[in-house]
Amino acid sequence: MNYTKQIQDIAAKLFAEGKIDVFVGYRVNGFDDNQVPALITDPQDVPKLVFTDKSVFNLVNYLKSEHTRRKRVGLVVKGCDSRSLNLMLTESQVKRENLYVIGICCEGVVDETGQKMQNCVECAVPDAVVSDELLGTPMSGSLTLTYRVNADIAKLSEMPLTERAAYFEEVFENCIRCNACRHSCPLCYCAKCCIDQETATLYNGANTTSSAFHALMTWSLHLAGRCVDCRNCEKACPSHLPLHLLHKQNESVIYENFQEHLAGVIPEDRGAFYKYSLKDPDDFIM
Amino acid sequence: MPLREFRNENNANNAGNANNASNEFILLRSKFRHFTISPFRYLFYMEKLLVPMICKVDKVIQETPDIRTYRLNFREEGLMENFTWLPGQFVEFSLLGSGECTFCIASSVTRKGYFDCSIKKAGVVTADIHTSLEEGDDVGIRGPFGNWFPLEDIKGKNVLFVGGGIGLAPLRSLIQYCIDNRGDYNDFTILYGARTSADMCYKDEIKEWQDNKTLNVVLTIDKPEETWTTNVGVVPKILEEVVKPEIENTKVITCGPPIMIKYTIQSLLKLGFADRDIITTLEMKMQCGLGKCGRCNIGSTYVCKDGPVFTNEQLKGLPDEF
Amino acid sequence: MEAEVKDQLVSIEKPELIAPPDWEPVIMGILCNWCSYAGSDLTGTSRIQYPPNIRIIRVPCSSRVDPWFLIKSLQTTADGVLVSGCHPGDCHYISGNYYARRRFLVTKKLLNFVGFHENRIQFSWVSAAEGPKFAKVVIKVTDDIKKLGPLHLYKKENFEKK
Amino acid sequence: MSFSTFVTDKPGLQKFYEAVLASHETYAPAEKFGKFDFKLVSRISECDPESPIAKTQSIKPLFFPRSAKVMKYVATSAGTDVSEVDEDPLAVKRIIIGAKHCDARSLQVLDKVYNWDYIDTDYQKRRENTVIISTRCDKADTHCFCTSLDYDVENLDAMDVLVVNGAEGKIYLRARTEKGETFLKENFSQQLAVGSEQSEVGSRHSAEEEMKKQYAAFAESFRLKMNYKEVNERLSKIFDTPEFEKVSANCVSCNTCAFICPTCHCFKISDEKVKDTGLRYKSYDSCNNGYFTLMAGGHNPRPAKYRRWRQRAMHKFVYYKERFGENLCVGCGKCTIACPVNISIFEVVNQVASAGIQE
Repeated sequence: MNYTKQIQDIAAKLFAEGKIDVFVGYRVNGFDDNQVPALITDPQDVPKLVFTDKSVFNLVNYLKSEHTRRKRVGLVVKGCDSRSLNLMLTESQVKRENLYVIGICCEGVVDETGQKMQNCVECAVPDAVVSDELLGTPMSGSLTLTYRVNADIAKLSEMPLTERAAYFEEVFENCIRCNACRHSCPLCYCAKCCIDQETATLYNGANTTSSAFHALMTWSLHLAGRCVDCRNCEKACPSHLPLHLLHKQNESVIYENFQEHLAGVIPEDRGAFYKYSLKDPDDFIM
Repeated sequence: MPLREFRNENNANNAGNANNASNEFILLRSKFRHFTISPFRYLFYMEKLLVPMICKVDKVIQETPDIRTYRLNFREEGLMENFTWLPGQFVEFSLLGSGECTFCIASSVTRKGYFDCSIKKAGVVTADIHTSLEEGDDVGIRGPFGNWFPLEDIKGKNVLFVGGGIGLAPLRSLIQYCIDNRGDYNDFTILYGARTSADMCYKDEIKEWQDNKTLNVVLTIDKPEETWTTNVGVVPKILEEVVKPEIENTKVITCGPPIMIKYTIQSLLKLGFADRDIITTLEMKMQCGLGKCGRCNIGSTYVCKDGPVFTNEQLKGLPDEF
Repeated sequence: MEAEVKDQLVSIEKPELIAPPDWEPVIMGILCNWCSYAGSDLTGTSRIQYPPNIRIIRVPCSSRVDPWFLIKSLQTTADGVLVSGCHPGDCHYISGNYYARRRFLVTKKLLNFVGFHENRIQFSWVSAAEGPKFAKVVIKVTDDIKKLGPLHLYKKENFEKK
Repeated sequence: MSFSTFVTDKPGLQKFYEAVLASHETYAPAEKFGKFDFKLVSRISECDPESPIAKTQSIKPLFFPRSAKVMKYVATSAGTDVSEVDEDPLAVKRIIIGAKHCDARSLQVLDKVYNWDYIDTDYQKRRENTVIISTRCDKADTHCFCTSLDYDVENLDAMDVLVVNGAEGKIYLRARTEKGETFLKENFSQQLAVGSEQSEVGSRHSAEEEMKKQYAAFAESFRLKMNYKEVNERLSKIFDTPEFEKVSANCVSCNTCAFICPTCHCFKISDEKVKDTGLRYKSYDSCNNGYFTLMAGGHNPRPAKYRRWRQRAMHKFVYYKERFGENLCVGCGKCTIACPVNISIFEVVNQVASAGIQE
């Protein structure tokens, strides 16, 4: 998967036509072959742009940054990124007319060790669902892509309750409450967040296991039915916590019970908690 | 001269013979060169300055719809007598369970037996204070912290106080102090502005000041009102048109909202005041008051230690981040 | 009894935390104003007995219940939570409880996933006319939680359990 | 005063660590979720003193806890009682093994801010009661630049005992402070020593040379090199450069850099209340946080991201230097590794400083 050439061409064209003010893509970070986001405002920097299977970060996160606000933005999105962009559009956080979206039919990205990322192995929506221009061959036609329950979730669900509790106690204990997960999430755009230390009204920002539990649980429930599994949070976590477990658990419950809802796949489709169906399960309620 | 040294020297000079309290300062200062915390704290609680002392609310005065003055006294006996501060210093005021805020002490050490904090409803904690803190309740107090107005410098000079809104609180401490040591100062002018007449705090006290023949009090509001007979207009305008201060031998002390301070300083400079004669107190977010938590950093200056009182001369040396 | 205390990691590691004989659970009951609260009222006026372990909080609608209400209750006083609302279709605000139902399911499963026994988080539909049902629900929830024992997971540090 | 050097080999060092673990309260890097953090350990199998620098958290939390209880209050009808909370018994002697050079150095930097004016007694006690055994890296990591900063990495005396890997599997244990000297004398049994070089003069001489050689090889391996004096000087002159806007564009304001930085020391004070009792915590905070300087009235001196980044870079390389005479950076590169978009403080200051030349 290498769309470097195409993306450079498109970006150069957009700058030449004056259609965008800033282009958000990837560049090589300068010390190894991993990539970092690049916010380009000068057409001269266009040759720096790259796109390979190391283009990991979800760039939709930059749509909430002050560098792109009220500007016309060119943007590269993979399958999962485009789902979060879809939700941003549905939730009126960005204006479609201000965006020029280059969609990628993603074959999966790799982590630092060169292994294909877990969310890419299990990916059900590899093609960009929002795009002005689609690069690559759409895979949803040729492959039978089905939703799969995350391997870790399946494993943990079979564990006895006590062991699972012990495992998660360790997770919450190792949280250092830096809130990098919340800040790197493209869908956490609230100006005042209930888990930010300074504005937290629910509990204080102290770094204790109980406050980490409270914060991460509340955070994951606010993202339930909206999380697109891009794993920005996990990449940002300095303690390498398996944050995807909380999100994937919610996702699998929602997929199984609420008419196979997957966040952001259908345009104009809001998060699972913004709608309801009469057929929703009722058997757990007395 | 680097700000720090300047500050230290200045403090050592101006605290000199203000009163007995500051003599103690001098004593401690010579012993512990960098110790700018008050003797009170030093003597009793040298180790854990992050643990507050419990004060009782003696009286709540509703100054304006959103400003309340809390009159405080220590729960523990004998502490109030030893609690000394100088005008311009601040305390960390905590509503236990809700959080901590920084407030200037609004009364003078010369009025014995209590100290005041004037609190404007602005954020989360202050809103909590307004809704839940009543007479007889407990609050936590740490302090006093910071430096103070250069009392020695203004001695024997004309003093012009320019205040706006809640900015009168730190000035009130100094005004009271100066009134109680009236012999040491020359002409005295207080210019105070507020948005409306209802937004003026310390109304009773301002009346006292107006009755005092040795003071010249000028009040102003931003927009005309029916019952208001005197000046109307923003503070800098009144300063230029009505007060017309003498430039010679005058020190100006100003405090108020950031925007007011900015324009007041501009018009003062236009009137011909020197930078070192303009004294103001800075507002920065603070949490520890001890020069540790890093919130009040402006350049290499810690506002909680080197400030909050600065002359315009010193402010010019700081990065524009306040 | 001991076998059922298994969701409590702490109680296994520290046997002194296993329920003392006179221990009574505290259950946070969050009831919707229009149906369940009126239902609980009816239970009282009909003089039907139910355990006094439940502490009732009234909310306008079951969809007012943010998941963190449950999380916070479990972190402070409560050993279990019961949320109750109108029957589907009967919501005073037309569709509130449909939204709530979705949230409840996900919250319950997630709390269970991180180590809370599923019986600690319970939901019910109780209408204003169902006084006896409310009593039955409270009896069942209390029984369930009594079997599970006191909750120690993720309790707030400064909270000393009485 | 001269300090003694002991020579041992790999199994000898392992045995020494085991003896230390058995007899003292020891903190060492323990792995969890692929990341090493300094934790209380009782067996050598639980920890890895040779943990890679890129995956190890700093030792700062052992001295400045991520969340320290400041005080506790209980409201009763008679009034409110406030009491101090004694954090983890401060008086207990602790040993840290597996610390890195940069970790040890960071404490020297932090000492300055904790010991000016009000002296933080908690920090002081923790500092006094801890013996730091630090290992010198054999090779620099991708993001390391400790040799380019204002301290002598070779002769650093921030740690109490220095462990250096020499040639032919030899390992040198060198006391750096008196505390370290007494600790080594008490705990290092002569049976662990190897070779014929135990005789005083000869051993010191060759050990010294060995260590010099090892340092030279280590210093060679750095990818990043800069002239800190030039950077300090240029940065102090270009407060208003637009370059900060460029270098901060990628930042997602996630604050991780400050939380894992071994020298960042900003904190916030927050209360937690349950019923009538409450605790006050002092926990980490970051200047990259938009709320950091936001005041209750809505006035924020640093509303924009680039202003906050400027504060961060300038505080590390200008303000702290002005005030306390040291750079607030030890060149460990941990912030770059933790950053989700790999912003490197090294690149930022160099880019801004070199932009200063062009202007």
